Amino acid sequence: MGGARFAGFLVQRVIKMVVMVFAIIVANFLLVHAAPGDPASVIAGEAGAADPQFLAQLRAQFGLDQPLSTQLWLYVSHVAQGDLGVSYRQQRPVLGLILERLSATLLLTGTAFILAVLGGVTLGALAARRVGRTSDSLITVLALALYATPIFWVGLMLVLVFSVWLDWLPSFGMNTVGADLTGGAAVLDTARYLLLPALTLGLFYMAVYARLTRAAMLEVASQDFVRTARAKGVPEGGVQRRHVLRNALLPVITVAGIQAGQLVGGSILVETVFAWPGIGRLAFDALLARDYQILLGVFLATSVLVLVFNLVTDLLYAWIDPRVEMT
Amino acid sequence: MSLLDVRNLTIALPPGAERAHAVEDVSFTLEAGEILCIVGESGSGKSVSTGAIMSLLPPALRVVQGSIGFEGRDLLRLKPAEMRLLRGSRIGMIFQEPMTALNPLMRVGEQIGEVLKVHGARGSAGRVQELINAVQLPDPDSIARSYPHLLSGGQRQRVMIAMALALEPAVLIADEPTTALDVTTQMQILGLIKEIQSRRGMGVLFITHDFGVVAEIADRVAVMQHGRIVEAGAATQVLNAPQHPYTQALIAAVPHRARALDAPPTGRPVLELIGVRKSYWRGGGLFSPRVKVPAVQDADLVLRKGETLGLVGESGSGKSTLARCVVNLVKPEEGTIRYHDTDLRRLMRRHWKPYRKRIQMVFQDPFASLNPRRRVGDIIAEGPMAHGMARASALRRADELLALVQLDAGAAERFPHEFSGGQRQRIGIARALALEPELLIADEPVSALDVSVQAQILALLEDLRQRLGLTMLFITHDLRVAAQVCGRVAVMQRGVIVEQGRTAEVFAAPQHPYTRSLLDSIPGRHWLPPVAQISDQGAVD
Amino acid sequence: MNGLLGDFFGTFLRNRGAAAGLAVLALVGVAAATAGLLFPYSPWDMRGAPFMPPGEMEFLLGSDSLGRDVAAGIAYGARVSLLIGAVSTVVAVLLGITLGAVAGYAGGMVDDAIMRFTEFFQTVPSFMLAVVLVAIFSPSIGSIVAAIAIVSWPPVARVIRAEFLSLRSREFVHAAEVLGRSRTAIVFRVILPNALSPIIVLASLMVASAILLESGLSFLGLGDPNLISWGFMIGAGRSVIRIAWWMSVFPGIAIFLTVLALNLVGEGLSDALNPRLARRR
Amino acid sequence: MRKLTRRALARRGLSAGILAAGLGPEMLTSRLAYAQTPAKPAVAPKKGGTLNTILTPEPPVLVLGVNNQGPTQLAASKLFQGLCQYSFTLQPIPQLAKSWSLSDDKKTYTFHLQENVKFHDGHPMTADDVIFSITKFHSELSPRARPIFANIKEATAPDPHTVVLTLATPFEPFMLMFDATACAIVPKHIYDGTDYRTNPANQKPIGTGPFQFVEWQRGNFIRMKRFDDYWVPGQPYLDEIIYRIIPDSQSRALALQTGQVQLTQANDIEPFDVPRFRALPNLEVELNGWEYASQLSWIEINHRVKPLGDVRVRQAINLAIDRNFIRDRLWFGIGKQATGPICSTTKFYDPAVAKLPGHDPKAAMQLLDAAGLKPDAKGVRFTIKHLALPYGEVWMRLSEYFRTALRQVGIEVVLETTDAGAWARRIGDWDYETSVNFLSQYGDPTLGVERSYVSTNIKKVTFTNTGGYSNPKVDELFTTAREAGDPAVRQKAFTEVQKILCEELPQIWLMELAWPTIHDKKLHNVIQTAMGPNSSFDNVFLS
Repeated sequence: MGGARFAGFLVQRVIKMVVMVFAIIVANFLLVHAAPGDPASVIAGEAGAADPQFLAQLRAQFGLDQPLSTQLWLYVSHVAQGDLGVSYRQQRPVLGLILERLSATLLLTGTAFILAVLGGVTLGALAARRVGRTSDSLITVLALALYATPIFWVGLMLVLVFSVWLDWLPSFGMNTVGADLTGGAAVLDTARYLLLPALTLGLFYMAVYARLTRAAMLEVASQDFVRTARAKGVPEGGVQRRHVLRNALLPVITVAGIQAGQLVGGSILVETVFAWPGIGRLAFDALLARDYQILLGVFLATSVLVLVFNLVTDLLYAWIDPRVEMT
Repeated sequence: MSLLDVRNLTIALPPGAERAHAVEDVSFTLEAGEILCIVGESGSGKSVSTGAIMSLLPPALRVVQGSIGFEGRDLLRLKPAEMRLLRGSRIGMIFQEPMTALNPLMRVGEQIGEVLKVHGARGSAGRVQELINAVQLPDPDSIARSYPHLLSGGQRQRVMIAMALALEPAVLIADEPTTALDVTTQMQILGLIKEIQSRRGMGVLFITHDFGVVAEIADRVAVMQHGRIVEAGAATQVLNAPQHPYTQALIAAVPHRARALDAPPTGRPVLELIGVRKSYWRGGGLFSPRVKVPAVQDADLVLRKGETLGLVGESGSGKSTLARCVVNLVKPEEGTIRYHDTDLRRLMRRHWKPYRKRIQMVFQDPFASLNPRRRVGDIIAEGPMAHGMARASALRRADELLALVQLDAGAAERFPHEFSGGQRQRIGIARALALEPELLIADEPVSALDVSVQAQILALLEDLRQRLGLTMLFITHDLRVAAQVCGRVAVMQRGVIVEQGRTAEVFAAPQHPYTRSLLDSIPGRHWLPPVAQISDQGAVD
Repeated sequence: MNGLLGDFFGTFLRNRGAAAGLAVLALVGVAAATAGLLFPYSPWDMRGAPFMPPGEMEFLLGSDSLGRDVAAGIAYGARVSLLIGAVSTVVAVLLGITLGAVAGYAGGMVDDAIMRFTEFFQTVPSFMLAVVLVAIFSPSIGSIVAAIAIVSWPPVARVIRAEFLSLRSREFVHAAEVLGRSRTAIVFRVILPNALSPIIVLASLMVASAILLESGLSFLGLGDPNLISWGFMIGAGRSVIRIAWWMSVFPGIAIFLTVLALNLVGEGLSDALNPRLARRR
Repeated sequence: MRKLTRRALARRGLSAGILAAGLGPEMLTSRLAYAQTPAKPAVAPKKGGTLNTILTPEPPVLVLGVNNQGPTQLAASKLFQGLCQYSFTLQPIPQLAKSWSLSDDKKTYTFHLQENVKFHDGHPMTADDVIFSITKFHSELSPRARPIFANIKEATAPDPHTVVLTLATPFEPFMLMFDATACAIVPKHIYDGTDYRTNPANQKPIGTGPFQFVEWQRGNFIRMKRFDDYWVPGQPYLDEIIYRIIPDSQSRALALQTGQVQLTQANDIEPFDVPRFRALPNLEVELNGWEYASQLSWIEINHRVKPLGDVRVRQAINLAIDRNFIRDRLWFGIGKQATGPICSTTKFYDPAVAKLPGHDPKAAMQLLDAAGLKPDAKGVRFTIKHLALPYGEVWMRLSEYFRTALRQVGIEVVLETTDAGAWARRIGDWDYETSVNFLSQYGDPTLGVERSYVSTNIKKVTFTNTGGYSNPKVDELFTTAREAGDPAVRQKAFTEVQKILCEELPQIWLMELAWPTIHDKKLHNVIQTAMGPNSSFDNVFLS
């Protein structure tokens, strides 16, 4: 692929992404404003008392007394300037709140994703190579079982076993507060907290990738060019690695790109179970508190993340698969 | 001692298959420096035999008996690792489908180099270039750096040959290597194989279903039917004086009866195409302008009452697109499609309906052209019912049509998958005839069929044409078929009709260079099958 | 009756996993159907002491924090889980088929527009979207079904569209066109029946994921408060898992088995409907 | 332990204030009846150590007034202080005001402030800050304080350490408005003339409390450290307090069990877990400390919805409900069964008249029959909707119990759930049939009870008389009690009110809520006032 064509491809994808982001902003805005709750009444309610003056004051302060179209226009133009608004209740810029939480979510989902992809592809490839044998059945059954288990259930079981019974790993939070660790010790500390939630989130997707890899490898294994490779006298290991696995990874990459986005959304359950301070949990809290601005912001952030993942996947795919047209 | 000595090879099919053995008691030898063609129709077991030689049989197939002697060893008794060392180095193989036989993710050079690497040969880089050169591919450097999808089918097949020849094997197995290629390409590849073979003195085991190819290339021939070799011998012998009834039937089925010169058609024009033009748009991103790819350019044709016009050309020439324009499956952007006095191109969809009854079509792929979820009776009755006939009468009509296409009446109750390819094509014809059309468009109606079946369908079409007074537009890539079926032909190349005229005249004295090269590429063009008194018995359907 | 169906059942039942899945599913169905006979009282009734372990005080699977019968909850919950799974899948499939068929058959701008719309729904993280929808429209069986359907239809639309795109250029569809059949007839009578087999497989898996999704929503407190469902029971039992493991373990097993069974059935269907793949399993 | 430390406390120089407030040590010790742990030997205060505790849900901001939710109160009460605190019997105890006096006409309050108080930024706290906080900051921000502080005719500072507030009319519960949660003293030099809600200092709160704000990782933890210039010599004892945000209740319980936190409060620990922690030898469970808040929960009835306006129906519902079951099964024995509209811990509670009939489904059905509500073929007399309170699991269980209990007398209840925002809006819009609600009483019925029953407060606003109950007699009695300066007159009026309300049952009161404060036994002096864990923790220490 030529550099100029590649740049064109990139710019085109980015423009498509921007259009998509705009659509998401508008849709999210409308969706959330369809909600029956009103942030002013929530705040008034939780302040323990309320009077009409107080409510009107709050509504004016948040621009909730403006027509919906004006609110949308304001929101969109602010977002365009990188301003996601100010949280009604937290009294802070939404962008800041999200950025504070984003790294935690990215760490969790990123680790889970890597775990899932490495584990899943390895298991799937192993099963495909031993198709029909005991180890294949074992992996298939395991993947199917993980696939059929509610994700929070896995989390609870892991907590029970590793935190409550064995007391090996902490069950909540992200690091030991107040320990003031630095350098390697801090990394190690976070890693201990990370292990269980990442495993919980990763296991489900590991099952997805294992099943996918196995199916893709079997599909590819029956293709003509694999027979060609055998006819060339390529040893079985080389056939599997260079010919079967490489081609089987293409559908895995496609699905991985889609799943990576869903992973961010799905982490809301895991973040709840493990008190992981990420944006999934932020969104749920914001929803219960009717904090529109945060909710819109988190939605936007996760959607942008998904789009970025998709873009990366597209690029990766284009890089691996020479057949992709750069147009 | 023979180079390759297959003896009493019997390979079992899994239980429940239509017969017990894929091949049964097959014996043949291949000598150095000769080309042995194994001929047979689909399912005859010819590919299984070569799979056994390469030890690349699907796991479900099991060798129950026999030996394959090669260089003093029995290949069937080698360990997998020993066999692997032979594959690619001593025995090379090329396959039918060049589009899928190369790994799409590896550069061509790498794939050729891989053969050298896995067999421990040195000096790969230069050798790869040499090999690409040897198969007469232009610009070896850029070819080596290309990915397979950038190459044409013929180029890929050359790459396959380069890989197979990389280590100068003693035996080359070619499994229908030209079946998927256009005739001109086929001729080039056949020439290449023959040339390399004679230069290196290899033994070539060549699998094919096409007697033309056999005539073109074979030194010796073995004919297979139902897993057995029914006849073997020198090529000239088998081709010109077949002994076994099956061989006789096969050879008789090869289209050969050049049509007697009909009287020039004089009927009134049924269909008239004037300046028909159709293009497709390709690409069209933000930064790459959409490219207009012409599929049909300024096509002019006249089809007169009662005649059969052949539309011939290689794949991508636009012949099918033109046919589809006539039945409004494709909407041309310019030109006139005059059916009697109506310009069909200008009709709205709802105004088209009456013409549906009068213009019908027979499709190429008998497996894809019948709705798999409907019974045959319903499939045939579909047209009349769409035009308002009551179901009961439509089904009665379907029974009559089944009889017309020589299928038994019970067929109406069955589903398409219970029929063979030839039978399905009969059903497709019955469906088209159900509306009693005046004009029949036949889009490659026999190209997916085995040769013996092909002959039957062609005979049926000819019979029906005459009985029902059909006017026919017959699209084919096979010049032999065109010669047999069509009174006139039009030759298409890259969307343009380059030549048209009465078949015998065009074939005898082609005017356009492309027509000439097409005719020169007919495999076995110098071989005229013996006109024997052959019944259609023996050929399977 | 005919070869097509016979082949189908033959292949399906030869797959041991699929047969087992079907058996489990039948069991769940029977439990759902006979819940009223097995437990002739409301699953919400507080019938005894709280936190009774399984087997005590006639509580086969124990009692919950209010002394309600876990076994009764699971039996009645089967109704709700299956209902939500089935209804939301039907809605999603209908939605997906409609949009996918239109996109795939019409092509061009319509296809583009519908596919952008579909992409939109695939881009927004689906669980998050479901949570938002249920919360905004307040949790009830209607809003849960709607939310699950809304996040589940895009794959159906994509599959149907792809099928339509490929079937549209198949010769038997061209034949129908040439025979003069109407567009509606071509879409619904000719193409659609041939596009359904991947949807049948997909649908069985969608029921499974709908049940999982519902349990996830309930876990976050977004279930229908008037219906006992497995998801709700885990949600209620989760916080007391160390006091009363049976409260969340048994509904968890119920979900696990049902979802597993649906997946096995889905694989069996896929094998039976697509024999080419079956041979390689 | 409590007794001895309180004595120690008295000895440490706070006795002047306590005596000035007319509170003797014996009144403190009388509360021991409520405490459930035996007295233990005194432990000398020890400096140092970090207190790890929990905050849930995460508060939006840590400035009292800008936000007054429970979690904000818990954490911000360490950063900000009020003029006083309250004893378990709701007598004021000095905090930033070392003493105060009330003029004979009951209109002029004079506060004498502590003299060496500094804000965390080093500025001294003076009378100006106090007047600013009362007349401007909280008067603008706090809907609870606004109507009461509006009664202040004049606020003057004769000297930097004296504040004189003159009321337009006497208001007997006035002194209950000055703890940190009602009127935290904020720095005038930072807030005056700014938009209080968006002032950047809200992100880094500056108060006079014993701890100063250090760091807040959203969704993770809030860290505060010892304020070295704190006005009480030698205090605070703790070096650091870390509030960890743990949204999941099981994770919170686990944190307490494994010793990762030493203190939980409010609704950190679900009621069903409390018996388990009570059994642990290293932990102590305290249930007092909520006397000031005194939250009363009830089934909120919308009187506009038929047949709920019929007193017989409300009485039947009351009879259908088993408060013992609710207390024992749902709250696991934490809290008390309600006996009327006023909590037993709130002033002017009269046990002689505050009585509700016990669980009696049969009587309930007779009442419903009498009201003409006969059961249909399915045994259903009528169907009502019930909007569950979205504040956590136990409330959901309560609504489930409500449904089951009412079904037994033939009333079909359909549950609706929603989030906190929609719940507050629907209650405020009267868009409900029944719901669950609980309100704080702030020590005095005029402050926290009147609002729910007087017809003048029937407003489309949450936490007013949203049910629409109206009785001129009740209105009159509440007005009398509000305007009278004499406690005896007020008591008479409130007794009468309690009697009437217990008969008419405008709401179905369920429970006087209590929240368990569970802490490591090494942590001392946690619960010492009616503010419970909302006190400043300046004398809390780890042994």
